[in-house]
Amino acid sequence: MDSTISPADLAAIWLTIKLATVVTAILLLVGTPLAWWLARTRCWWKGAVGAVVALPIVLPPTVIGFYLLVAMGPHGPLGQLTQTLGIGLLPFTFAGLVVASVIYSLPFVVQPLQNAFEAIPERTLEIASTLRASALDTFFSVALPLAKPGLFTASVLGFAHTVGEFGVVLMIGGNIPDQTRVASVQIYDHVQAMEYTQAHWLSAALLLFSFAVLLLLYTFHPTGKRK
Amino acid sequence: MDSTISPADLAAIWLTIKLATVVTAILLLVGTPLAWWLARTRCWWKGAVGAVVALPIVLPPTVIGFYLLVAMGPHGPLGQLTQTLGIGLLPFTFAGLVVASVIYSLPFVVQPLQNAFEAIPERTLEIASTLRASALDTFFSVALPLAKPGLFTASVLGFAHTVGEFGVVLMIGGNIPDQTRVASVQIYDHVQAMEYTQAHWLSAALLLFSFAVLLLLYTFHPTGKRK
Amino acid sequence: QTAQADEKLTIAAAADLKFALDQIVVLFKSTHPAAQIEAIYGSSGNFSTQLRQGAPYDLYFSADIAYPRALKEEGFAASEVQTYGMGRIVLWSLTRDASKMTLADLTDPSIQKIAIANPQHAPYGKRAEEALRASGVWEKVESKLVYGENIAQTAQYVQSGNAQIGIIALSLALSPELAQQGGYALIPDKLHQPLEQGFIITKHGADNTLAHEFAGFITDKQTKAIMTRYGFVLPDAVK
Amino acid sequence: MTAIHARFKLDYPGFTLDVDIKLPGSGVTALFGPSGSGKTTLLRCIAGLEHAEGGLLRMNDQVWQDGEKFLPTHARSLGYVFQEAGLFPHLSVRRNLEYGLIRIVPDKRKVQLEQVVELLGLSKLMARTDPTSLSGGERQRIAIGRALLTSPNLLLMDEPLSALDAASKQEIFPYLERLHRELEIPVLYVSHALDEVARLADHLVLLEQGRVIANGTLGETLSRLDLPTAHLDDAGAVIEAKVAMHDEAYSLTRLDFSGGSLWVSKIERAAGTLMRARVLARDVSVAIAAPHGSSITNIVAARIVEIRDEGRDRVSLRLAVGGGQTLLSRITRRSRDQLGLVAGMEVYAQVKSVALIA
Amino acid sequence: MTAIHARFKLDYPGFTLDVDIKLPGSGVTALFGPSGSGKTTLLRCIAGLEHAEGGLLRMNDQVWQDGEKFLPTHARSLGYVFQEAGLFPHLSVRRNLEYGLIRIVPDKRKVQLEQVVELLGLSKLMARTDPTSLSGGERQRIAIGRALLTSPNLLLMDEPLSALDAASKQEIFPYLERLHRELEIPVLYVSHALDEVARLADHLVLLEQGRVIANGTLGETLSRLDLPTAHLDDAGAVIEAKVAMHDEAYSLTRLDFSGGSLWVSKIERAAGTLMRARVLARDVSVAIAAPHGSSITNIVAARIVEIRDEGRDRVSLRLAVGGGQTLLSRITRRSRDQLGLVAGMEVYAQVKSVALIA
Ligand SMILES: Nc1ncnc2c1ncn2[C@@H]1O[C@H](COP(=O)(O)OP(=O)(O)OP(=O)(O)O)[C@@H](O)[C@H]1O
Ligand SMILES: Nc1ncnc2c1ncn2[C@@H]1O[C@H](COP(=O)(O)OP(=O)(O)OP(=O)(O)O)[C@@H](O)[C@H]1O
Ligand SMILES: [Mg+2]
Ligand SMILES: [Mg+2]
Repeated sequence: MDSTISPADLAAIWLTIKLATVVTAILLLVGTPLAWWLARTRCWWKGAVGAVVALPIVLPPTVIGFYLLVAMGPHGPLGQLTQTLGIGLLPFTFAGLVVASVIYSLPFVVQPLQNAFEAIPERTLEIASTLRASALDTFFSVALPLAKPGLFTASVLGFAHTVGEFGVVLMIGGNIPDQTRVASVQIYDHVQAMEYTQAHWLSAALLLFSFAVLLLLYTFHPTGKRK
Repeated sequence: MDSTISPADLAAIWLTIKLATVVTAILLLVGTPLAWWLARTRCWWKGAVGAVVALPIVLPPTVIGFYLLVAMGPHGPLGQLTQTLGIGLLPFTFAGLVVASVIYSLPFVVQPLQNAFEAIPERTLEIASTLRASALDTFFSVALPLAKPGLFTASVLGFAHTVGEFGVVLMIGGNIPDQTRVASVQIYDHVQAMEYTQAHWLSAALLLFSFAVLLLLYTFHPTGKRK
Repeated sequence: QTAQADEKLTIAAAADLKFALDQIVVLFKSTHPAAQIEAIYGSSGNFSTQLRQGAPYDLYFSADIAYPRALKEEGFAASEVQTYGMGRIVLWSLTRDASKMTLADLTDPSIQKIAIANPQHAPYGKRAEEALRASGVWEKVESKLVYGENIAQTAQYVQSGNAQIGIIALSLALSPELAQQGGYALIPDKLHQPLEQGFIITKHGADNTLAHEFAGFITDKQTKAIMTRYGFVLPDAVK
Repeated sequence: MTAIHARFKLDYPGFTLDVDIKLPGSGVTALFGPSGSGKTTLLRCIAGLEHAEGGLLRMNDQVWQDGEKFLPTHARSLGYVFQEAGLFPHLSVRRNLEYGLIRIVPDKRKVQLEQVVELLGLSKLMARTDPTSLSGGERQRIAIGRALLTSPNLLLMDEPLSALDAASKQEIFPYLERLHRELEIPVLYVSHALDEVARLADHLVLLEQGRVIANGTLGETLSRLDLPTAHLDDAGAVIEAKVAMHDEAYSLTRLDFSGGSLWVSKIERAAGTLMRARVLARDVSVAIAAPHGSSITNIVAARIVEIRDEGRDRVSLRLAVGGGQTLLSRITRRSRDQLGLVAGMEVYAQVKSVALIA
Repeated sequence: MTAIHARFKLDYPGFTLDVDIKLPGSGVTALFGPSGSGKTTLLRCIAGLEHAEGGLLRMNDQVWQDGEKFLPTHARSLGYVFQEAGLFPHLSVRRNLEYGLIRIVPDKRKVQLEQVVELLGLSKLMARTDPTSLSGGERQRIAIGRALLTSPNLLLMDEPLSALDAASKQEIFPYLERLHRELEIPVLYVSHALDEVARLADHLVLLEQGRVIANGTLGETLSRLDLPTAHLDDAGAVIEAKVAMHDEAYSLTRLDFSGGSLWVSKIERAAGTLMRARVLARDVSVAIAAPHGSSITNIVAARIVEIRDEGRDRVSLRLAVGGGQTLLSRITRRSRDQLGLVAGMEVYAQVKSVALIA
């Protein structure tokens, strides 16, 4: 058994980075407007929406994966939909992983963003509107920059959680090399197969990479400290 | 097969609530000072600490569980320590579950708290100090109340994540009924055993309970909206 | 289907088969140098769930023959269910000489934790429970039991020293990683139901000639030798 | 020139704003009233920041708000200087200033960046990246510039100068005057300082407990004795006069009106220009004989029209100074008696100080 | 009574604070200077909010800060009213007020809640739970009250009254006066309004670009023509005089000083009380002959000590009025020439208006 990182491991790491990047991007795209709405609306059903978003995390990932698998399968509602749309079936594809990870990691992105948006003083937004900025303009030119620390946290949690997730990914992805076998699944396989040396190396690589990325981010990140 | 919830399921739910409550309490106790320090320090190694805290999430839970199992075992450093302290070994005990869950969920608590603390204007803390409040006093009388939305989010994410976690818990806990078999493990077992009806019922119960709790929290929670 | 597509084969196999199957694949490849073969190991139950949802596996080797049988009945199989081996369970320990132990020794108070796979869904766990019950110690040891998610995790409980002894698959006890550590005692197969393990060609692999060839290769002499070496009792030997 | 019509009713627990006022479409209108009288609330209604049900707001021909319509704030061409500066903490000083500017199409920019930077003395601050480290006055000046740079059709200013020192104020005043004169931007100006108001405003609205208790030209309102302002130190009257000649040597300008003339600090206006000069009652003393050998330059023949008691020790005199114009004078009751002043008497008004309005 | 000694040096990019001053341990010391001159920075140093290396701060016998020691802010017995109110948004009005109070042991509470509520007119606001909905002036009054309630040994006030209307100011002034007189709390008071300063302060520190350019008693500093204060509209001098008699009929009071006397609105003070009266330069005209038949009541014989140009059209005169006291007068340059005024000449100072300070 080789004590370094095998090509299969590298492929898994690469796939992980790809998945986490795509998922984080989508999470931010979906989560930001949702969080903004949650932070600003006075709707009575806002609480319900917030609760529903947070709900996926209370179920074990494998179970979520199971339900998603059934829903996205050929007879599930999601599967019917994607088939009608001509996209085909999502399980066992990279796209399927992305969809599942997005659903599962959404609360980790929405919550910090919502907090960041809620912390922006109403007054600041009012000032922008007196300077001719429309609601959308204000959102991009004032709210989003001021919510940077929240965006940062949302990205870190979303990215890291996607990297580490494997219950959902294993179930939906089917562990197919180069397509859905991400690093977390690969490490899991190594541990299951008692290939501890490989598991240690891959874990160490993943940890080191993540640590480097996080350290860089943490050290140079826009501190949210307010005067 | 019974279509309602069995006593074993109820025991698992009860254990889950107990675990999540204890873990959330400890997370807040540990995470709050840590987040406060991270938010206020100008230490150069603050970034490294932040990164280390966030690190556990990038590894798959089962793998974290494996490493913790080894570390807390009779030959592991943690295990040596607990044995020396006369606590005995942690794996397969409720205490072991608590320790593992705390480590694994820490970033979900620290991050939102840190953001909330960073959003408090320096000026507000200065004012408190001119009103004779010591640093500690200011922390409790000003910083903590103003960080309420962050505390709220931290609690929700920490609690929900502990409820839903099962990789770590399964590994460390050994799936012992009434002691370490929490609801997530129980659902997982049901699904694995293809006892879908039971799995559905238990999932539904967990979801409903969580939804009710979250809805209550979200509806009545101290909104962080600032003027 | 192009000829090229036929050069690819994906096998979903129970985790306990890993050590044997990896070698069988190497062997098979020597006669099919162009073939691209991926063996994916995991939980038999998960694989059967995934196959129902159209997973792209051509062959499915289950640790419990019940799964492929159910799939066959539901029309997800493109072949008959074939038995490829019988699993055996062993007592295994790292810290004491298990080769001289019987199930009755488990009541020893110095043994505080006994690891078995979860009998609820893991086939090896079910057999372990049957054997413990049959030898009349179940009631006495039940409170000492810890349950692994699968047979590998069960072994890890013992390996890490957290459990003093465990009941695991013979195939695992013979694996390169565990063979040098500790010793094992075979549990008499009279004490439990046979652990019949079977495989099928899935609907997905129906047109994959490579799948059919690999299925045929399982009855090859060399293959059987490998299976035997890793602790599987071959179907014909059972009689 | 009633060009702004505002009608708002807004209820808070313990406070109701209830106004229906018409304001001139040019010049500076001062909003004056005690703390908590609703000045800020009124500005917020006008800006569209408070959504007052059934409110009405007409700006010249445009309806900004009525029963059906509600123009959102960003669609109202107005500048708003808030009571607190409220700079964007994530933008540099320059980007703060430019925030509104870049949202105006270049054709419609009537106010230029360089102009504002120079006037408000911001050039040293332009390179600063962190607006939170600015001093209070620096912040406020940037907030004023930022609002001006949107070239608004209406300028709302909520105590914009309260954080500024007298010297800065003196520099900003003329610019504000020029702004509303040249660009014809009407200004709604909240201030607690009557001298600021007197200096800047043409029109005065008095608020008390959410209601308008007076609304009229500055001179008119300030010389009314039934209003709270009458008890203020700064009561006075307005004289209309033409620029007659300049005394280059002493840097003075003479304004003539049909009743006499007034010398003021030299102004750069052509002879013949019509000016308005504000004379505070406390700056006017009277003499029964023509004074000689006094440093008081401005002495105008006048006739006492009316004498009113002002408190226990003082009286206010209304003086006709010819051409139907009026001066107010505030003197001690004892001086009135010692000089035997009665209505109808001819006297000399000695004016110590004159402020030009427009 | 030099009881406060402060020495600080602090560098910001583009700004350096460098002060070393001794201040009296009682009474009100005004900090006066243009925007950005370092007033707030100095207060922050004194409060211990800026950690100036090598700074020194001595309060009476106590060392608050020196080379070795640095008392943290909360351990310094001081009250600080910030330039912005900065109420705690999570606390009700009442809890905001009580925040500092409950942190003082009851024995040491020299200021009571009821007292402050009444004085600052807060009773109507006490029930309000959301301080963010208060008006600007309301917020500021609560901030003042909150600081007072810590019964501090030193009160730092950064433009505390700028958001308040004249009426509120008039109510708060006497209380502040009483506060520092009765409780002997020295006050360091930043203000842009010279009339406010003149009204409240005993001592004046002038800052410019981070340096102290003058530090002395109010009268001394204000009557100096070489300081920037002399150029302000509100420039003036302070006269110390004794209450001599009351004229009940006209409700006037006569103040006597060795150089003459001044009539002011009647005050309820016993004869003999020492008072300080502030006379603005622009309220003083001069005559070369004793004026007759004028409504100007206060005429004082004076000798011109110094004449300085003030802009292009005006001059400032320093007048000695006997007893070593000084008056300032501002007149046009032309009047000076027409009257032929030169230093050393004997004239009559005509005072139109007098403000009493204490
Ligand atoms: N949301 C609110 N709820 C209750 N009362 C409010 C609210 N907003 C404003 N008020 C009250 O309305 C009154 C008017 O407030 P406003 O801010 O208009 O006063 P203002 O005239 O601007 O005073 P200042 O000169 O002190 O700024 C105040 O008494 C204030 O407390
Ligand atoms: N952190 C900083 N970095 C750079 N410059 C600073 C910093 N803090 C303050 N300054 C500058 O120091 C100068 C003095 O500021 P300070 O707030 O003391 O002025 P001030 O006298 O209180 O003015 P104002 O009357 O406008 O409040 C200002 O020019 C300000 O911009
Ligand atoms: Mg206001
Ligand atoms: Mg300041």
